[in-house]
Amino acid sequence: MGLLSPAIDLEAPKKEALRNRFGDTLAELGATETDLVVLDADLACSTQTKRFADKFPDRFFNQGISEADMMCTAAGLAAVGKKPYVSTFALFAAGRAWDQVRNTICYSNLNVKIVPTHSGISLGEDGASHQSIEDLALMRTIPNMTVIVPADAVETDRIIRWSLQVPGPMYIRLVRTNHAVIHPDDFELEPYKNQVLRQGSDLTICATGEMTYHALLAAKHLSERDGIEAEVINCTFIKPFDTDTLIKSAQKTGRVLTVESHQFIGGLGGAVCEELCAHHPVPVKRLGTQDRFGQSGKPDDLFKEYGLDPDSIYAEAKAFVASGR
Amino acid sequence: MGLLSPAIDLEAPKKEALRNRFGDTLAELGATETDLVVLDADLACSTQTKRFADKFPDRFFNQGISEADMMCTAAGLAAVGKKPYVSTFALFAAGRAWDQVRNTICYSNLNVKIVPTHSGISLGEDGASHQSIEDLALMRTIPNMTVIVPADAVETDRIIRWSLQVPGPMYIRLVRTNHAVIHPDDFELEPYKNQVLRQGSDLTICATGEMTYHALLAAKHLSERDGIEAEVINCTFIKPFDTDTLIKSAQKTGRVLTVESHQFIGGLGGAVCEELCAHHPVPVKRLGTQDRFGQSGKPDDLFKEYGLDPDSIYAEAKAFVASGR
Amino acid sequence: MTESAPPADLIKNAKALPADTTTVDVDALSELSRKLRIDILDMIFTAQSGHPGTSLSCIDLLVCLFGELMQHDAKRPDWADRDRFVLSKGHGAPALYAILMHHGYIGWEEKPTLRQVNSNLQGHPASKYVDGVDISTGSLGQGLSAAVGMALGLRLNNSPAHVYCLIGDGESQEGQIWEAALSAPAHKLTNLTALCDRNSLQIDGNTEAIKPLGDIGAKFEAFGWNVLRIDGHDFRQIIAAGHRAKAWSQETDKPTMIVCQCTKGKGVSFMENEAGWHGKAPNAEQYEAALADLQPDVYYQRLKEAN
Amino acid sequence: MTESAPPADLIKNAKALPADTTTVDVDALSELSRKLRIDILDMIFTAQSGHPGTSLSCIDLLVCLFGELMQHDAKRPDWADRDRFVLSKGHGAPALYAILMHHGYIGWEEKPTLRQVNSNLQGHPASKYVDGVDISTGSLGQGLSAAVGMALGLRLNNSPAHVYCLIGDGESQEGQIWEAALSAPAHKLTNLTALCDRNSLQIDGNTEAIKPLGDIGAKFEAFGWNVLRIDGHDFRQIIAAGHRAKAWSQETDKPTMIVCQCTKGKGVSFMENEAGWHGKAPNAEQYEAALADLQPDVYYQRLKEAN
Ligand SMILES: Cc1ncc(C[n+]2csc(CCOP(=O)(O)OP(=O)(O)O)c2C)c(N)n1
Ligand SMILES: Cc1ncc(C[n+]2csc(CCOP(=O)(O)OP(=O)(O)O)c2C)c(N)n1
Ligand SMILES: [Mg+2]
Ligand SMILES: [Mg+2]
Repeated sequence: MGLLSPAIDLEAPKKEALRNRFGDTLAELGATETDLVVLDADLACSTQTKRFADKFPDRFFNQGISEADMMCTAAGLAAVGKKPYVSTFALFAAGRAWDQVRNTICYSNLNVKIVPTHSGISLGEDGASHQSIEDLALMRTIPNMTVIVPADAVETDRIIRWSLQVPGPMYIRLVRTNHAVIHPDDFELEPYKNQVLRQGSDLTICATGEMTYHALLAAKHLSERDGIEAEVINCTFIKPFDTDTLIKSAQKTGRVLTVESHQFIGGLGGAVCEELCAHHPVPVKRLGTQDRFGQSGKPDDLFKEYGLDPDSIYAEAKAFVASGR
Repeated sequence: MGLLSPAIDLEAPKKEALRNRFGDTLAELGATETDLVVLDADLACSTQTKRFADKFPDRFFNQGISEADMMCTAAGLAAVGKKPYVSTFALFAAGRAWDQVRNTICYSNLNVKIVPTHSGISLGEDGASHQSIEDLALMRTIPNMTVIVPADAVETDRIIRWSLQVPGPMYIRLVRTNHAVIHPDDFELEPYKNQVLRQGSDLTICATGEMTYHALLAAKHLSERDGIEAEVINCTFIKPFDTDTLIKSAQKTGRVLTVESHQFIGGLGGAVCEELCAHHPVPVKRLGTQDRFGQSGKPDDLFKEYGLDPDSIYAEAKAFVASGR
Repeated sequence: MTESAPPADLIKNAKALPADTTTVDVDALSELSRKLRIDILDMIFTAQSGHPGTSLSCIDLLVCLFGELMQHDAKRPDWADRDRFVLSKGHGAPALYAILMHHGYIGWEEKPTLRQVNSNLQGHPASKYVDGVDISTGSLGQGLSAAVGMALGLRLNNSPAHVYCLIGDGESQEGQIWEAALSAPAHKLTNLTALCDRNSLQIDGNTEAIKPLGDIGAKFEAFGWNVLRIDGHDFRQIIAAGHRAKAWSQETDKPTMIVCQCTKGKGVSFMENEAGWHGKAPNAEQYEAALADLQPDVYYQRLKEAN
Repeated sequence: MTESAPPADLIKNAKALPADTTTVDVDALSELSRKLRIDILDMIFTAQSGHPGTSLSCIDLLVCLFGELMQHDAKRPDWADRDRFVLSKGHGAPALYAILMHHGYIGWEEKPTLRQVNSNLQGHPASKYVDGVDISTGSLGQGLSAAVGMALGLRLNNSPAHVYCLIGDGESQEGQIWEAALSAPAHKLTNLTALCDRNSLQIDGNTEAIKPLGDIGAKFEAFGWNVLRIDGHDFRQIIAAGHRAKAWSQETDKPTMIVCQCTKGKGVSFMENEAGWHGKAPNAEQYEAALADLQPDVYYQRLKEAN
C-alpha cells in the first residue's frame, strides 16, 4: 500500500468527482448502517446525496432551501441517536448556517457530519456569491469541530467510512469538479495524519483538497526543470492539524508554501503559520485568494486568474526558493 | 498628546463601558450627520444604541430578533446613500448573520458599519451560547472587510468618529464590561496604526481590546518583579493588520505573545502568525480560549479560568522568556 | 394564581379541548408553581444575574409538561422512549432548572451555583452539563428545528416518544422559526407539539411595537399547523390543550402549536408585564418584595424543613 | 405567449385590478419578451452554463417592470429618485442582463461574456460590475430585506422612488424571507412592491413535494401584506397589478406582494415545468430546438441587422 498511486500519470491523471464518490459511499453504507440519515437543502442532485435518497427515501430529508433549519434538524436527529450526514454547497453550510453549526451542533457536541460540496473557486461559473473561500477559517475556529479536506475521490471514500465510526461534529470539505485521482485504489487512511506524498529538501508545499494534485504537478516540474526538490504534504486534517508531519518537514526544508482554494487568511495557511510559530518558525508563503472574492469562470481559468494552477504554484515555489528566505 | 494616558494608574484605572461611549458618540454624531442611521435587533438597551434611538427615533430601526434581516436591511439603506451603524451581540452579528454580512454587505462593498457589543468571554453570565470567541476569525477572512478592536472607551469614540468618514464595510468589536480607560482624553487616532503602548526588548505582547489593559498590567509586573521588559502593542487594527509595527517589534524582541478574548485559532494570534511567517518568523505563544467554549461566570472569574487575567498573562510571558525560545 | 375562566375570544379552539380535566389537581400544580417561582427567584437573586421575566412567564407550562403531560424519568435519562422537551427560548433556563430539580434531574445543592464559573447551571441550558437537556439552546430560533429533528428521528425509531418545544413570541421574529414551521407539516409530524409563550414582550419592549407578530396562531395556521390558543397560566387549559394537541395531530397528520397567552414576570406584581425585568436580577429589597408576593411563609417553611 | 384569461380562482383580488389596461401594447411587450428569451438562451448557450428555467419564468415580469412600471434611465444610473429593482432570486441573472441590455445599461458586446472570467456578467448579479444592480444577490433569501432597507432609506430621503423586489417561491423557504415579511409591514412601507415567481419548481423538484409552500399569498397576508394574485405571463395583469399595488399600499399603509403564477422555462416547450432545466445549458441541438420554439426568423433577422 502506498500513499500516492503508483499508476498515476501526473500530466494526465484519471479523474473522478469527489461528490459522486461521496454519494455512492453514502448509498453503500446506508445498507448496513441503519442509523445513517442524510439531509440536503434542495441541492441533492448537485451534492449527489440523491444517490442515497434514491435507495433510502425514508432516511433522506430534503429540508428545502433552509440551511439553518437543516443544520438544527440534523442536530435533533443526532440527539436521538441517528447519524446524520448533511450536505449543501460549502458557502451555505459553513456560512449561511454558521451559528446553527456552532451553537446547536458543536456546543452540544452532537454527532453531525457536515459534508458540503462545491467549496472553493472551482465551483466555477456561479461566481463569488456561491464560492466558499472562507469556510476553513469559519469551521476551524469553532471548538469541538474537526475539519477535513479529502484530496480526491479515493480519500473521500475512506474519510466518509471512517467518519461514520467517530462520534462528534465534523466538517468534510468537497469540491464540484471532476478531479485527479492521486491515491491508489488500496489506499488506507491513517486518521489525523497528513500524508507526505513526495519527499524533498528545498521547500515544503502544504496543499489541501484539489490543490494537492496541483502541488504534486508543480513539484514534478520543479524537479524536472530546475532541480528543486519540493516536499509535498497533503493536508487532509486541518483540525486537529497534524503538527508532527509539518514540523519535521519544515525542519528539513526551512520554508513552507501553502496552497488552498480558499482565502489566504485564516484557512490552511493560517493553520500552518500558527503551528510553525508555536513550534518551529520558518518563512511561509501563502497562496490562496489574496483577499479577493471569487468570480465566474471555468475552474481552470479561475485557477490561473487566482494563481492556483500548477504553473503559478511552480513559479511561486521557484521564486520562494530563489529568494533565499 | 500621548498614546497611553499619563494619568493612568494601572493598578486602579478609571473605568468606562465602551458601549456607553459608543451610544453617546453615535447620539452626538447624529445631530450633524443626517445620513447616519442605526439598526439594532432587540438589544438596544444592551448595546446602547438606545441613546441614539431616543434622540433620533426616525433614523433608528429596531428590526426585532432578526439579525439576518437587519444586516441586509442595513445594506439596502447603504445602497441608497444612508450610513448605517448596526449593532447586536457579537455572536449574532458575526455568526448568526455571517452569510448576509459576506454576501450582501461585503461582496457589494457597501458602507455598513457593524459595531457589535458583548464580544468575547467578558460577556459573562449568559455563557457560551452568547460569548463570541470566533468573530475575529469570521470577519477577518471576508474580502473587503475591515476589522477593528478598540481597547477602551476613548479609542471607541475616536474609531466611531473616524469610521463615519471612511466608506466600506467595517466590523468594530466592543465588549460589555466596564473597562479600564488607558488612553488620554486628548488621544488622537492614527488610522491603520497599532500603538506601541510600552517599549521593551524581551518580548512583544500583542493584545487587543480588553486584553490590552491586562497586557499592560502584566508588563508592569514583569518589569517590576522580574526585570523583564515587554513591549506592548495595542492591536486595534486587525485587518488590514499593521505589519510594520509588528515586524519592527519582533525584530527587536524575537518573540511574540498574543492575547485576545477569543479563540486562539484564527483571530489576532492567527493574524500575527501569518504576518510573522510572511516577513520575520519568530516564536509565538497564543493566549485565548484554547479550543474551548466559554461558559457562565463573572468576567473576572472567566478571565482567570481561561488564563486571560493579568496574572496569567504575566506568568505565560515570564515562562516564555525563560524558555529561551 | 388565576383560575378564573380565560377571555372567551382567547380560546378560539376551546371546543377542541376536552371538557374533562376534573382529575387535574389544580391546587397541587398551583402550589408547585408557586414554589418553583420562588426557586427561580432564589437562583437569579443568588447569581445576581439571569432572566426572571421569561422564567416566571413559562413555569406554569413547564409544571404541566413535566408533571402531567410528559413521560419521563429522572432515574433513566437515557431511556430511549422518554418524551423530549426543548426550551428553544433558552434564557428561560432558571424555570427549566427549577422543574428539573423538582423532578430529580439536578440536585438541590446545585441551586446556588447558577451562572457561576464551572457550574452545571449555565446561563442557558447546555446539554453537556444537565440531564434532561438534549440540545443546548440560547441563540434564539434554533430549538424548534432541533425538535423537528428529534421527532423525525424518534419516528424512524418507531418510538412512541413525543417531542415538546417551547418558543418565545419575540423569538418568532427569527426566520428559522418559520423554516421549521414549514418543515414540521411538510414531514407530517404528529409527535411534535410546540408551545409559544405569547407574553407580548421582548427585550426592548412590546413585540407589537418592535416587530409586530399580531396573531401568531394565524401565522402558524397559514404555515400548515393545527393551532390551539389558551391561557398559559390556567392549568386545566394547559393540560387539556396538551392532550388535545396529541390527539388532534394524530387525526390530522399535522403538528400542533399551542399559543399560550402568558404574563411575563407572572406572580411577582412589580415584574408583571415589565420589559425591564427581562434580564435583570432583583436586589435584596426587590427580592424580599417578590417573596412577599409569592407567600414567603411557604418559602421559609420549606427552608426550615430543608435544614 | 398566452393572452387568454387566467383561471378565475387565480386572481383572488382581480377586482382590485384596474380594468383599464387598454393603452398597454401587449403585442409589443410580447414581442420584446420573445426577443429577450432568445437573448437569454444565447447567453446561456454560449456560456454553456446558467439558469434558463428561472430566467424564462420571470422575463415577462421584468419586461413589464422595466418597460412600463419603473421610472429609470440607463443614462443616469446615479439618479437618486429612480425606482429600484432587486432580483432576490439572483440566479435569474440572464433575464436581468437581457432586460438591462435592452434598456442600455449593458452593451450588447458584453452578451457573449456571461460567466466568463473577468466578465461583468457574473453568474449572479454583482453590483460592482453592472449599473442597475444596486445589491449583489445569489445567496437566496437576502434580497427582500435589502429591498426593505432601500425603501426605508428612500422614504427618509423623501424620495418618490419605488422599490420592486422579485423573489422565488423556493426561495421563500428561507427564513429570512419571513423576517423581511414581518419587517416591511412593521415599517408600514408603501414604497415597496414584492413579486413572487410562483412557478412551483425549485432545484430538486416541485416545491410542494419538497417543502410545501401551499398558498404563499395567504402566508404573506397572515404576515400583514396586501396580496395580489396574477398570471405572471399576462402582460395586462402584470401591469395592472403593478399599478394597483402602489395605489393599494398607499391606501392601506402596507406593502403589497404580487404572487405571479409563472411557468418555469416558459416559451421553450421542452423546458416548461421541467426541474431538470433549472441550471443546465442546452447543447447545440437543444439550443436550435429552443430557437425554433421562439421563432428563429426573428432571431436571424436581428442577427443580420446587427451585422
Ligand atoms: C439569536 C439571538 N438573538 C438575540 C438574542 C438576545 N435575546 C435573548 S432573550 C431575547 C428576547 C426574547 O423575547 P421572547 O422570545 O419574547 O422571550 P420572553 O423573554 O418574552 O419569554 C433576546 C433578543 C438571543 N439570545 N439570540
Ligand atoms: C442560500 C442559498 N441556498 C441554496 C442556493 C442554491 N439554489 C440556487 S437556485 C435554487 C432554487 C431556487 O428555486 P426558486 O426560488 O423557486 O427559483 P426558480 O428557479 O424556480 O425561479 C437553489 C436551491 C442558493 N443560491 N442560495
Ligand atoms: Mg416574549
Ligand atoms: Mg420556483
